[in-house]
Amino acid sequence: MSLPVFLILFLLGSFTLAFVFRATLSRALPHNQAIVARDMPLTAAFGIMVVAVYLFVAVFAPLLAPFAEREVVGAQFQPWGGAHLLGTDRLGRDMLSRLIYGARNTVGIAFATTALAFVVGAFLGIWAALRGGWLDQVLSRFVDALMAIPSLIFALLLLTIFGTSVLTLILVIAAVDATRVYRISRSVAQGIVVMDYIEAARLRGEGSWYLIRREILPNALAPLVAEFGLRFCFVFLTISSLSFLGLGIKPPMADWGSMVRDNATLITFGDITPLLPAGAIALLTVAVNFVVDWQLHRASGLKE
Amino acid sequence: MTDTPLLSIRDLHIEGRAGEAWLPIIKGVDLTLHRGEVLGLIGESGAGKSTLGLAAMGYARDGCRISGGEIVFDGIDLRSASERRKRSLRGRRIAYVAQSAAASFNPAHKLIDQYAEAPLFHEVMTRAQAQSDAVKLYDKMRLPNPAEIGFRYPHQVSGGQLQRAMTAMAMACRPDLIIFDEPTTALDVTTQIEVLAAIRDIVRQFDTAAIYITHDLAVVAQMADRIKILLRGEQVEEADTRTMLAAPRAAYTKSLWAVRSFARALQPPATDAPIVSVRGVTAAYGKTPVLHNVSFDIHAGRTVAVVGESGSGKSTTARVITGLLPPTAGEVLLDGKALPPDYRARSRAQLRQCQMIYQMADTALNPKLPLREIIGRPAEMYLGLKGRALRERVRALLDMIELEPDAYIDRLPGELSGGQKQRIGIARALAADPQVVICDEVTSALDQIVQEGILRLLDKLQGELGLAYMFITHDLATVRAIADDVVVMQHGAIVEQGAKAQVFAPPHAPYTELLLSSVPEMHPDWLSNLLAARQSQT
Amino acid sequence: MHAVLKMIAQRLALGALTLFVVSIVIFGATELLPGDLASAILGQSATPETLAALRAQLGLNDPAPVRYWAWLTGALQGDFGVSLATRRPIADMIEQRLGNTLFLALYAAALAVPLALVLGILAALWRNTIFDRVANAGALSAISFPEFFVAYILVLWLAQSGYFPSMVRISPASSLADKLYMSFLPALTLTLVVTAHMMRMTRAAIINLMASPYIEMARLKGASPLRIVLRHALPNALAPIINVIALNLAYLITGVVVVEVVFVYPGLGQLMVDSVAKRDIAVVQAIALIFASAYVLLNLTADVLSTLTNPRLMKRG
Amino acid sequence: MKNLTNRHGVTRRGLMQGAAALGAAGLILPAGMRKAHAEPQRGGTFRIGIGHGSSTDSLDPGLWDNLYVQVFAASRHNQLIEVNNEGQLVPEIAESWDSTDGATWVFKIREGVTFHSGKTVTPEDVLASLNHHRGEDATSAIKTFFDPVTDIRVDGQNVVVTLDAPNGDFPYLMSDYHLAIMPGTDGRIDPTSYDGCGPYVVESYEPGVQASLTRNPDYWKSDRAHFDRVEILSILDSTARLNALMTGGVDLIDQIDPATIGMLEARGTARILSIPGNAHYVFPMDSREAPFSDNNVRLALKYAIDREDMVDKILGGHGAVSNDNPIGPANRYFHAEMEAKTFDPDRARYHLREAGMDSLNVTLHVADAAFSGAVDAGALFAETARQCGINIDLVREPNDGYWDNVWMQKPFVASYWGGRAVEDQMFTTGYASGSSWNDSFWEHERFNELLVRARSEIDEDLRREMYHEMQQIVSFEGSVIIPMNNNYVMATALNVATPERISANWNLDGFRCVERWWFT
Repeated sequence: MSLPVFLILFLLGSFTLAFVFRATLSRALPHNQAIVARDMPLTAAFGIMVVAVYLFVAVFAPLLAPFAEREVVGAQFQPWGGAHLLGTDRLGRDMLSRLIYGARNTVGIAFATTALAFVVGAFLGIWAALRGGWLDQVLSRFVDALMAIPSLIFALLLLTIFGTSVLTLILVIAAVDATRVYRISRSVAQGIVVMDYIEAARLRGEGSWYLIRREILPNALAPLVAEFGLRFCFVFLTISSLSFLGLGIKPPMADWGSMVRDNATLITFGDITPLLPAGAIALLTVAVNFVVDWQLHRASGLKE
Repeated sequence: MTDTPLLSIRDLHIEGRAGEAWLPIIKGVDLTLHRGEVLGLIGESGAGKSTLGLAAMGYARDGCRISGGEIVFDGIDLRSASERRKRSLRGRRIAYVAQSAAASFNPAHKLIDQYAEAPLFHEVMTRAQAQSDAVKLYDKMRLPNPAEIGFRYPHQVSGGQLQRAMTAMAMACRPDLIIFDEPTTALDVTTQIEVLAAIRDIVRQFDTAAIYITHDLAVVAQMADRIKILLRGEQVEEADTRTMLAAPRAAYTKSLWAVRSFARALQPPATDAPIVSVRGVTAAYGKTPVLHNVSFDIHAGRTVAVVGESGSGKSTTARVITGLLPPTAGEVLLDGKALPPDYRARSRAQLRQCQMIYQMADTALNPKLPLREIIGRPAEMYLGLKGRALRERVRALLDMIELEPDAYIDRLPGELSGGQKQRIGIARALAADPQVVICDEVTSALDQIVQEGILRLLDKLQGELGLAYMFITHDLATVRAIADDVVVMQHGAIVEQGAKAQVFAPPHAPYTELLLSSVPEMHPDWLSNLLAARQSQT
Repeated sequence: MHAVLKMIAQRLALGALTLFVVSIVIFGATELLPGDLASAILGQSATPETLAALRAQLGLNDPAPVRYWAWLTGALQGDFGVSLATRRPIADMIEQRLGNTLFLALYAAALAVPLALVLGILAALWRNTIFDRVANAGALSAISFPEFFVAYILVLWLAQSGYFPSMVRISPASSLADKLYMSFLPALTLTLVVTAHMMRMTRAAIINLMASPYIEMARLKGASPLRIVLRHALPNALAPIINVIALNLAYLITGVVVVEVVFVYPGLGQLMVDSVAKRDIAVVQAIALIFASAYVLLNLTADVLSTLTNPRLMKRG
Repeated sequence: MKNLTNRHGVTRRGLMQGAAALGAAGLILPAGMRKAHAEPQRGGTFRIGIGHGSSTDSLDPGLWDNLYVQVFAASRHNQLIEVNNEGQLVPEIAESWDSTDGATWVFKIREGVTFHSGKTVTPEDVLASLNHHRGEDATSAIKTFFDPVTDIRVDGQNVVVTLDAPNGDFPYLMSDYHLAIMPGTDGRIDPTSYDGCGPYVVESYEPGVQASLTRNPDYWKSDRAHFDRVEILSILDSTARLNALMTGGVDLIDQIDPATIGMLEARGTARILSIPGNAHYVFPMDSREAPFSDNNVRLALKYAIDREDMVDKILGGHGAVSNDNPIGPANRYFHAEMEAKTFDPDRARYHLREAGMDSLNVTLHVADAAFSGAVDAGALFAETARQCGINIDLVREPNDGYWDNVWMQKPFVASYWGGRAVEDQMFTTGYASGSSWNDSFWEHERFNELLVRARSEIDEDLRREMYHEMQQIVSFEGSVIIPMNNNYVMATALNVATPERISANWNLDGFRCVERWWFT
């Protein structure tokens, strides 16, 4: 099948699926949500559908996968079809099963990493915007300095220092990402702290923690969620790039970033196996951002 | 006037999108406008005045659609005309002057470039022609330095001048019709006069037809030949200006005319010690001085109105009192004791005593918190109320501001109207059980009927709770209605202060005089007379 | 202009502070790395005696603060010293690679920036149309593939069929046309990687302004949609767009080690990774400072340009 | 004679290279390929893409550590002695060498050889070149070679080396690639110069990127150095290397990802050269620490590994199964008749039970720095071990710093050996009690006793017996799992011709492809 034909079929297919999905949602949901569902653009429906499928796969991976995550089931690089729908990988493990388990590991790790980066980055960013003065200056200069160091090389340094368990991987990528989150949170919060309701709360004598938690954070959520969508997807790429430089996720755990790296050479010979994990990442990225775009659009109140 | 009207709108229906559904905004309005005629369009916010005005250009905002009726401009059916056709009319034959000139001028381009834009792409004149024409029109609009002002950027020009420049820009192609959408609402009263006069003159001079949209009856009385009144998308009545002013027929119109009736009962002069005493306060933002030696007192149960135009320092005074801006000299006393200049150094009890209500209820209420928490938080913090007691207190406060507790307690601010939001602002201030409430332009963003309600509420609460109000406003009508004492400010200093009767009775300080005389009155000849009077003085 | 000059001076001072912090962070991190230059050079064949000899030769026995101070005083006088691993002057090692890195970054930017702007503007103009959605999804897909993978695919399509070389072999003597031809694939890879971000930002910045009153005003003057976007929205959206371009340019200069590896492109990223592996602190520091300076200067340039494009900030009325 | 040859040159990129497998048999190419080997022809630019090389590579001969600098060195330098493609020592700058007592070695320096700079090669240059690696402040990786050397002096056209004890194998040491002959000034060589007397003259060199060389017009070997020019490129990414070969960007690449060998062969656009040797991949266990202190545990692990599968999957078939034996088939006393260990879960469980365990949890530390595919090998090992009730927790360590922080630091790791030509060297270096590279910290009384006795045993059969017993002991009681012997795998363009035999001593024909190979 030539590429354009495949692309067109893919687009048509996802269009139809999204349409059906949206129609189903607007029937199945209670009235309020049904209106939202009926209202959403097809892209958003598609995004939600994909995310839902991924979550389902991640949660029920052991039930869905025909083989175990790390089980060697046969010869390497078996072709598609037969017992192994998507063939086997370089060690003879079932590709489909690893993709399915990969959803669990990759999405889990990416989520944990991004969540951590946001908890730390957003808290510090908002705090700096709220307090201003020397605290803001010190934090911002320090973050500036960290951001001036290329992130991949910085991650490489840190991982070499602290080792490469899943935990350190999460911590290191989160630390590097947190600088970016800090910056955006700070600028968003700076827009919020000048609002009268913050002034009212300050005059009331509220502490920083209450201001951040109840007054600023709920209002900063929309742009932060948008950033979350992108950052979430970048984590896969970072893991993949780190894997390219010889670090990354602990084998034999299946994760898409490392799977792309492990099988990447095959693309040189026109074998599309490495496209599978890469495609899985791409699809999720696109889906998440469709949903995020839609949410932003709703939040901004900009009409169609 | 000829028989064929310039603009004819029949049974117009416009809908706005609310989620999936379309809600009606304009419900079958007719409108006829002849050449050279000025129609005043009056209504509260949400009445659909702007929507109707834009529809006259065949234009519906994003999220709106014209769903029925016809719009015929000079024989052209705007509903069926192509986008291209409509574009060729807009700016050339129908022009628009927006409410906020500051926001409606593109900040990236010079005034002259924006002026010349429409004439150039409508190919009405060349750039050189447009430029020299602009100077003439700027001159006619009585803009200072008309030859050069066009080469400034919007932010370099004051609001009143911008509004006049925008009118000039609308005139650039000598349109047949101009839509004025609240062109003076955002301006100070003294500036408003100049703009109104300039607009009126130029419209008359070029014999341009106009639709003048406003919520201010006194203003429209000066500008319009005829007045049409809208209420929630429906027309209430229409008549020529003098008739309308003299003999309104519809009940709604009468209620509009009646809003200025509220006035607080006169209070005896204060004898007790003031609660808050501002003593010789001088303050600056960075190195820019903003307040000079400001002193006045606020007594329990009384209202001090601080009045002045924008930039006069009245809000800054409030910031000094609340401790947001520590003064460079002077002090603020609470119950005779000096308050720490910075609010962060004040005790919780001190903070509690002085509460603030803001002008923009939209930005003063956290849109993500339910009313329960917005109102409950001060009570929880200052009075230590919890659980049931807190809930009861919140309900009592909602009752006090005349909102049904069960219906509102769990709502978000976004689900309230402007007036209701302002009531929540009041409830939040009261929740702290304060002695002093600073009201910063609390009514100026509201429709007059709503203003009335808020003022009455504030008055009632003052009676019940013995509160002291510091009432910051630029609106002299409000001052008349609610003040016991008046402080007039200009350029960061107090020009005049005293009991209301004393300040409002002649002889006035010159600035007070200017302020007082600039307040439009509901008389069609008021503007002409005033201008004539001022002319003769100079 | 005075305000701008003052801002530049202030930002340069802050930038110097940033560089200082970067140098401490990098030095500290390199110190924390397991092993040192001597053991990295000798690798598995290290014996205690050779290690000791090499450490003494390289001056690694001084305490860390002393070595940092020596480096800092040298660097402040413009002397970055010699590479401890190769004993070549660092300036020589870096010079040509810096040129290569800048060339590739500019090349990619020259492709990506116009592309991103045009796509972003068109997407904003035709928002919520098929074009918008396809451009958006395409851009997102491009950034969700790892760089090396994009590179491999391009090699498969464009190098194996003989159109472009799969690895870059340029020397200072190569002609510009040669260089452009040779580095086309890495530049294209980077273009695909950075375009999405800039395009989305351009689109968002423009759309964000489309609800402004002055845009409505322009519509009511009868301006065409294209004119509205180009003349009324774009000039006001420039600040965020310039900022995102600066960020991406910084990325193109500092973050492309993976692309360098795939295309055997002799840039600074590879040199830095090598130097980290060898614990060659002086080289690591020099490159880190170059990267940080690029970041600081680009951000500064972006801020200055944003200011210059914004009459409100330029001339106070 | 400890550290006869060193095991160095491991950089973070998972380079695999071992020390000289001096006696190892080279590859004898199959008959079908012989047409390519007719007569060497002159001409062409030979471009080599090597998976090593770093911008921090040093020109100092004492610090050469990776294949890139090794090939680059072989292109511009000569040594005293060359190891030919059959593993034998042949004269190079040393025209001949001799020793009467094994303790004093006389190397006669070839006359009429000049450096690229035009200077004639003198015994003083040789002396300076050797002394660079010797002495208190020497930082050379082969400094220990010279520990037993008490004196080196020039005697006419000879260089005379005196040892503190007889050593008949000393010339082997002098063939080491670090010992490039460079011009000396005042008894010292300039470690930042690339002046040499080898086959090619350096035109330009950018560390970690590329080196260009042209043929040395005055090269003294008339039947060598067939290319007009040589370009050596550092291409670290294995896919990029493949692409470079497939798109005609280079003529020779090393280290092919086993996963792609089959596909590359199928394309028919390149020729795969796979050279078997004594090199082997290992998983040493720290025998001092529980649970590895129990030989039953070690045996359980040895039966829990699927060696065939590993050769297939990790080496792509380019290698051979090893029976936990560091001595390879190319060695003289290789014990081929030992009972072969196969993947045998029952046996593994049996040994576990013998050790008093139902199941076993161990942690294996790997990085591709240990050998390329080590991480995959670990994953395979973990998978087969799981079926034997052994849970191997795989920890992927950073390549960077692997040899400092993991190898011989963690109890169970991956590593490699280049193999040794002589049994004694292999055992002494890696398995003798107290040896600094005894990476399993293994002590075996009988083994140590045999090792000393075998050195001085003259009777060939007895010696063979002893070595067989030692292999038996290492295999069944040792603490190192050796699943496979790996080949050197490289690929060339179809127009590259090689001699019939390619040296198994080091990669790329003993680094000498540049002077031994040619274009058809």
